[in-house]
Amino acid sequence: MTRTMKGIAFAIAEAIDQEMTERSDIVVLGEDVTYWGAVFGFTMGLHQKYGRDRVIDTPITEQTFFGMACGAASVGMHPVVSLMFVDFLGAGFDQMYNHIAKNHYMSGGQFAMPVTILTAIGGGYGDAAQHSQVLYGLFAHVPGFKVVVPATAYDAKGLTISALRDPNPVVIFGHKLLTGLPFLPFEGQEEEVPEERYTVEFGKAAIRREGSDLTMIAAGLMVHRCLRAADELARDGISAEVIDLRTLVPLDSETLVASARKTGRVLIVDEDYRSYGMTGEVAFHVQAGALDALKTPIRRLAVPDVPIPFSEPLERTVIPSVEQIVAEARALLAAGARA
Amino acid sequence: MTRTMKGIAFAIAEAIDQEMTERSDIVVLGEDVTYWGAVFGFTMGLHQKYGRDRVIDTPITEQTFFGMACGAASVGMHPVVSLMFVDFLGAGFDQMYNHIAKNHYMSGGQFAMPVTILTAIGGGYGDAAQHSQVLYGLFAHVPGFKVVVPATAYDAKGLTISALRDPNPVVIFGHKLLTGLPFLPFEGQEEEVPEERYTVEFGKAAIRREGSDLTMIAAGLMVHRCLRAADELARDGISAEVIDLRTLVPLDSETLVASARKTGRVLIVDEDYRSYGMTGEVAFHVQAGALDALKTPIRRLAVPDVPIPFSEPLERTVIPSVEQIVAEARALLAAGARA
Amino acid sequence: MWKPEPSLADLRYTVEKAGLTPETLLTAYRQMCLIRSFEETIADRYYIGKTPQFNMAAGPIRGEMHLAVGQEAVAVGLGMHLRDADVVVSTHRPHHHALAKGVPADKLAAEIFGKVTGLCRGKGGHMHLFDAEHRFSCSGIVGASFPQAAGAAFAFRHRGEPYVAVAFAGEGAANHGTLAETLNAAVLWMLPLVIVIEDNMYADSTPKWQALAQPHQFQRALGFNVPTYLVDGMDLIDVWRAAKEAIERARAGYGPSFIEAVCYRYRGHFEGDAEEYRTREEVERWRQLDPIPRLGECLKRLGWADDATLERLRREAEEEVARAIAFAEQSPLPDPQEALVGVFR
Amino acid sequence: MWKPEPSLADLRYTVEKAGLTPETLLTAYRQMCLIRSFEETIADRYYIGKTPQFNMAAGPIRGEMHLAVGQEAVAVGLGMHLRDADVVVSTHRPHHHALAKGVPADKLAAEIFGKVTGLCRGKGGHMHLFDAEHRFSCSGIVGASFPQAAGAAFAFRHRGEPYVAVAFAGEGAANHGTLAETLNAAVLWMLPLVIVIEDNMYADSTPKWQALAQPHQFQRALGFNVPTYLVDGMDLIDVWRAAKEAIERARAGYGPSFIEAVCYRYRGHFEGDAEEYRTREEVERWRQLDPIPRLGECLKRLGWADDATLERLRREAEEEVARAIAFAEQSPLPDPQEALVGVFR
Ligand SMILES: Cc1ncc(C[n+]2csc(CCOP(=O)(O)OP(=O)(O)O)c2C)c(N)n1
Ligand SMILES: Cc1ncc(C[n+]2csc(CCOP(=O)(O)OP(=O)(O)O)c2C)c(N)n1
Ligand SMILES: [Mg+2]
Ligand SMILES: [Mg+2]
Repeated sequence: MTRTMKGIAFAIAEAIDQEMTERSDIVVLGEDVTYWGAVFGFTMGLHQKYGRDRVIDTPITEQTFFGMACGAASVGMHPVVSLMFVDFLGAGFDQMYNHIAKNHYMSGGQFAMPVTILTAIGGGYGDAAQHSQVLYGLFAHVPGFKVVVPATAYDAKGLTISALRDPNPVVIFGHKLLTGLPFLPFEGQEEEVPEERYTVEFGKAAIRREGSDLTMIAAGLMVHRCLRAADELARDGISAEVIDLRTLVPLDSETLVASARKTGRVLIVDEDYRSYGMTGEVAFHVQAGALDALKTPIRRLAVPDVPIPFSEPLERTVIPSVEQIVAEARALLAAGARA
Repeated sequence: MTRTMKGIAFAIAEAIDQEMTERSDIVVLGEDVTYWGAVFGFTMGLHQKYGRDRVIDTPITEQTFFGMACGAASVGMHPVVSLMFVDFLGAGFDQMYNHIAKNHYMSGGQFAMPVTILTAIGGGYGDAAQHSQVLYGLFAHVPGFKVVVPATAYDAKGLTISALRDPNPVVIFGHKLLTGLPFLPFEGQEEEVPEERYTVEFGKAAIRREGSDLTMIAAGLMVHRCLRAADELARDGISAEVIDLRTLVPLDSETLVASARKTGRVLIVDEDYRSYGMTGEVAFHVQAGALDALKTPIRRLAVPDVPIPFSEPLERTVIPSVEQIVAEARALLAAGARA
Repeated sequence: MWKPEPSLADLRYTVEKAGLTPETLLTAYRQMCLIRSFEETIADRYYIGKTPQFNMAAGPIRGEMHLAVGQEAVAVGLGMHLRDADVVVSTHRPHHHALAKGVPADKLAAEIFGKVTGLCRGKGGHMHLFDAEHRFSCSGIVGASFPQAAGAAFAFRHRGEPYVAVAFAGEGAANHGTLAETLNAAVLWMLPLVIVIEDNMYADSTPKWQALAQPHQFQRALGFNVPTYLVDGMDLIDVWRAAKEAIERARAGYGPSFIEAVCYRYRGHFEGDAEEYRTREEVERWRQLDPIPRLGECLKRLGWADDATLERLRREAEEEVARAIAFAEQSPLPDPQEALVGVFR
Repeated sequence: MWKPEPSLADLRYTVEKAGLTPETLLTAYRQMCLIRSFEETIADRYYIGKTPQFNMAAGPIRGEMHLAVGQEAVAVGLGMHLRDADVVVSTHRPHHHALAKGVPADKLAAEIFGKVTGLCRGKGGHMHLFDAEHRFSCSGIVGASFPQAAGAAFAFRHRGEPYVAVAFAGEGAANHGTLAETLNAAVLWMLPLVIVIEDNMYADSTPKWQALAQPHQFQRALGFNVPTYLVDGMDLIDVWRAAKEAIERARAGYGPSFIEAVCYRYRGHFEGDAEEYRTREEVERWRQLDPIPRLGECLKRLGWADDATLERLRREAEEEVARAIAFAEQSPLPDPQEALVGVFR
């Protein structure tokens, strides 16, 4: 049975709900996870159903509630932890990357760390430099996290269930403009989503649109902007393939390479900061597998290594827009081997 | 006047000393910066000369002493702050990347943030997963830091003086095996270093060895391993060019591209984690500027996305060694356009 | 609510002992009116384009908006003791602190509107207000203000300057480890630091009994030997007196103090907050303690003002706000290309 | 040093009141000897290949090495009250806590030598010791132990299990904000958590008066209404009694406790430490309080042991250590390829 669903927030909350009903090891921890559903809805409805013993508002102490998640996981719980905005990682990163992400390896496989982290990413609604970042590049750089970036409600539900069944730390980066919550713009689409539980496998990119002239690679919100850009390019007879990475770790480099080999032109679009992040990594894989097939250097469009400014015209300048993507795609098509 | 100097630790400490003598705005803050010279010698000798009012041992509270550096900088001080091991960034990263790195931009240019951060990086001496990381990729990914990685004592002194005269946040990553301290292996060389003050400009890579068959790009300790690998390759008549990035931000992509265009083959060597870090970023720049000149895909050698294990044979497996670099270089030379 | 009202004789005695003059209290009244009017006008403009469907991204002011209506006495009671060269570090709820520190209302408003004439040329926004001249800054990150203010205090002590740094934070932020770390540092180095906790009962949707092991934070500061003041944050005189002592102590070199001001925010955590976590009755109950009429009442009881004076002060404040908002509204937006510069100096 | 020694009558009374039996104290004595011998043997092996020039990377044990010689009473006084299913989270100085928790000495030693027979197959090393069976873990990151132990305590309370979690940390670590955050959480949720601060006077090279605003940390815990014990960490009986109360309280559901054990480390912060920050005289003074002879003396005064018994226990302990070290030394190193697997399960 499917029904129409708008956005990833309800999909994630439903996934947690469906797993929580059947399992007693899951608890939900974080700031404002009860009344406010972790602000961006990822835990909405849960405390009404499971009560304050299983859905727990914590004091504003990221290092400590992540440390608690680590300790609880070490004795067999599966904590689901909300990092309200990814921007706040700095208040608790040590427990995340030095402990939750490493304890399994350091312990020689003894200490499983089934911790699912939910966090909200992205800008575009005026929340400025400390509440608009994406930062999944930081989690993807340090070993030990699976990095999940759903772009659709279907994926959000299936990937969340996969995360909850994974004995490893998984971070789910939900873009605010894909949540479907009424107080934010929504750039996704309404979708049919099964009522039953299902999983979406990590490490499988999705080709969201097939094309032959160029490949656009993105994750999260940027997948939708690429799709819109592809529509626009199509009007000029340009056929763009759009790939949704779905997970940055593991990365499905095969799908990327195959597409690059087919089109010979690659544009990577990212809402994270440009340098030392996703775009470079994806470019490495593409050139490693498709160098001889590339007609022109890989291009990228990302936040140009500046904090997200507040004012609307400034913010619009730094977060890749449909127009910017279209322009980059055109530039890519116009470029030669020596771009 | 020059004299022989062994390692970067004394060079950095001398740079700070020479600037501190002439300026009253500099204070040195951090754990064990007095007796122990920040453990890795970067502040050695300073407290004997400047006293505990200017060289200050702090409690073990990274978030707080970085926050204090931010506050002190905002009223005109130039704090030099030790993050003893880069591995500890998680205990204070918020003050670093959300504040020190952003306040200048967010304030529309009003609040200068002249904060110099000194931190020790790297493994190879058995300090395991929480004391052997490099992690400069994290600082390079977020905007607002200059990322400095000296490979020589000459550079260490000149880059540190540049940092101390920079009104911006600069992080100096000193590799432990280049410090020249007696309790650690030393993989650098003794060098002539001027006694006077001088600066080394940020954003200028150094060609440490010229070559024509392939380009090896690295930073810090890995520059020295690449040079040793180049010696070995030379015995087989292979001519390797070795580039020392010196600063990751700003990145001297021109020098990289020119070398890649010359040799047509590029190997990037890094002691940071492989994915979503320096190697991907450098690869992006290389292909962007030299795609048509590349004879074979860019290759990379880095820590293969695992925490640094403790046991010697395990540690040796994951940190790029001279032998591994040689092997990668040979593989690169053997590879075709479709690697 | 938790403190008896003084008799007129006691009030007179208190005010005289504290050295409070009519001028001071009238200035405080005007300042509180200014803040109230500023916050309410911002709220008004904020909803433009956001009705009937509330959409955070729409209208002339975008993003989150945390207003401090009801908390004016805390900001003003503190701010009146501060000099330009003193430092204030505030939080995600910063307007009242900024205004009380002397940050000009027009540039403040312009920043909130994202205009190039704003404090930060539109780059900062409501949670990232910086004014180098008035040594004011804030941060959207909870718990960040404590060490930053301590750092400024450190610089003052280090250079032998007679200035003080004030860190504001909420009762929720006071659970953050940076508070304990900062208290330790402040005592260790005898920093001229005043930490002010605005206990407005909630952190987002979380009532304080759900996040604090004890109903108050001051006991924790006592654990560091820091002198503490638990004050009625809805009573300007109460705040003013504690602040005077704390700031004078800091300025004289006797180290940090901790002020916990019990107050209440009348509006939601941010605009658009549905406030499921509290009742209208609770809000109404706290309305009876509104710090502005309460100070007005005091002034009248003391014979230092009549209704006309108070009315005039309120109108003046409103006019200043109206000018500031008009300035903001009429100012141009920044050039989009400005976004790309200014990371480094 | 700061506590009078009890008369024999008082000692008898104390011991009886506490329910201490000869068996318990003799076991404690043996355990402390085991730890002492373990640490000293590790020190001995550590320097192989590191003389005359000390090089951290050389020899059969590489990297930093933090030993707890002198601090045995704290670990044992606590550990004796714990069950296998109780959790201990330790620090960069973890061997004594591990042994006191029942972690087998042979696997522990093998891990320190980086052998495949080690607790973590050689991946963890001296600062990253994990034993799932005995629910022991540690971290090289200062301040990390508090919330992790709280998390385990949370799980116990949540599942209604009668177990307790113990966080060990140094007096330097106690300055870290995670302590305050964890104290708040522990009281808020009434967690079965015991926090033990080993105040050994130094954090690295930093004497505590240079980092702590007050000479002791327990006052901070009182600021959270947490019952505290300031104990003589060089006196097994003192530690044991406080630990008994704290752990029983936690197990019975009455929430957290805080034990501050004043002790001293006889060796450097880590091996190779030149110890410029203290005098030999100071170390010698503390040697007089050595917890092992002190407990031996007690046992003799009580008539519960003679020199021969003590000697036998010490020898037994040494033999166990010798076997453990031999096991470690003779075990193979891991296959280099193991480095590449095990990030994920
Ligand atoms: C490190 C961090 N964690 C979480 C948040 C999200 N957040 C913003 S305001 C807030 C509540 C703050 O409550 P309080 O300190 O009481 O201040 P108030 O809003 O009541 O003025 C939270 C949790 C944040 N901004 N920073
Ligand atoms: C977050 C962090 N900061 C700094 C360090 C470096 N460091 C390791 S041990 C230590 C001193 C710890 O002192 P204390 O807590 O008193 O424990 P002790 O060594 O005395 O047992 C420091 C600063 C660290 N490991 N982690
Ligand atoms: Mg509050
Ligand atoms: Mg200590």
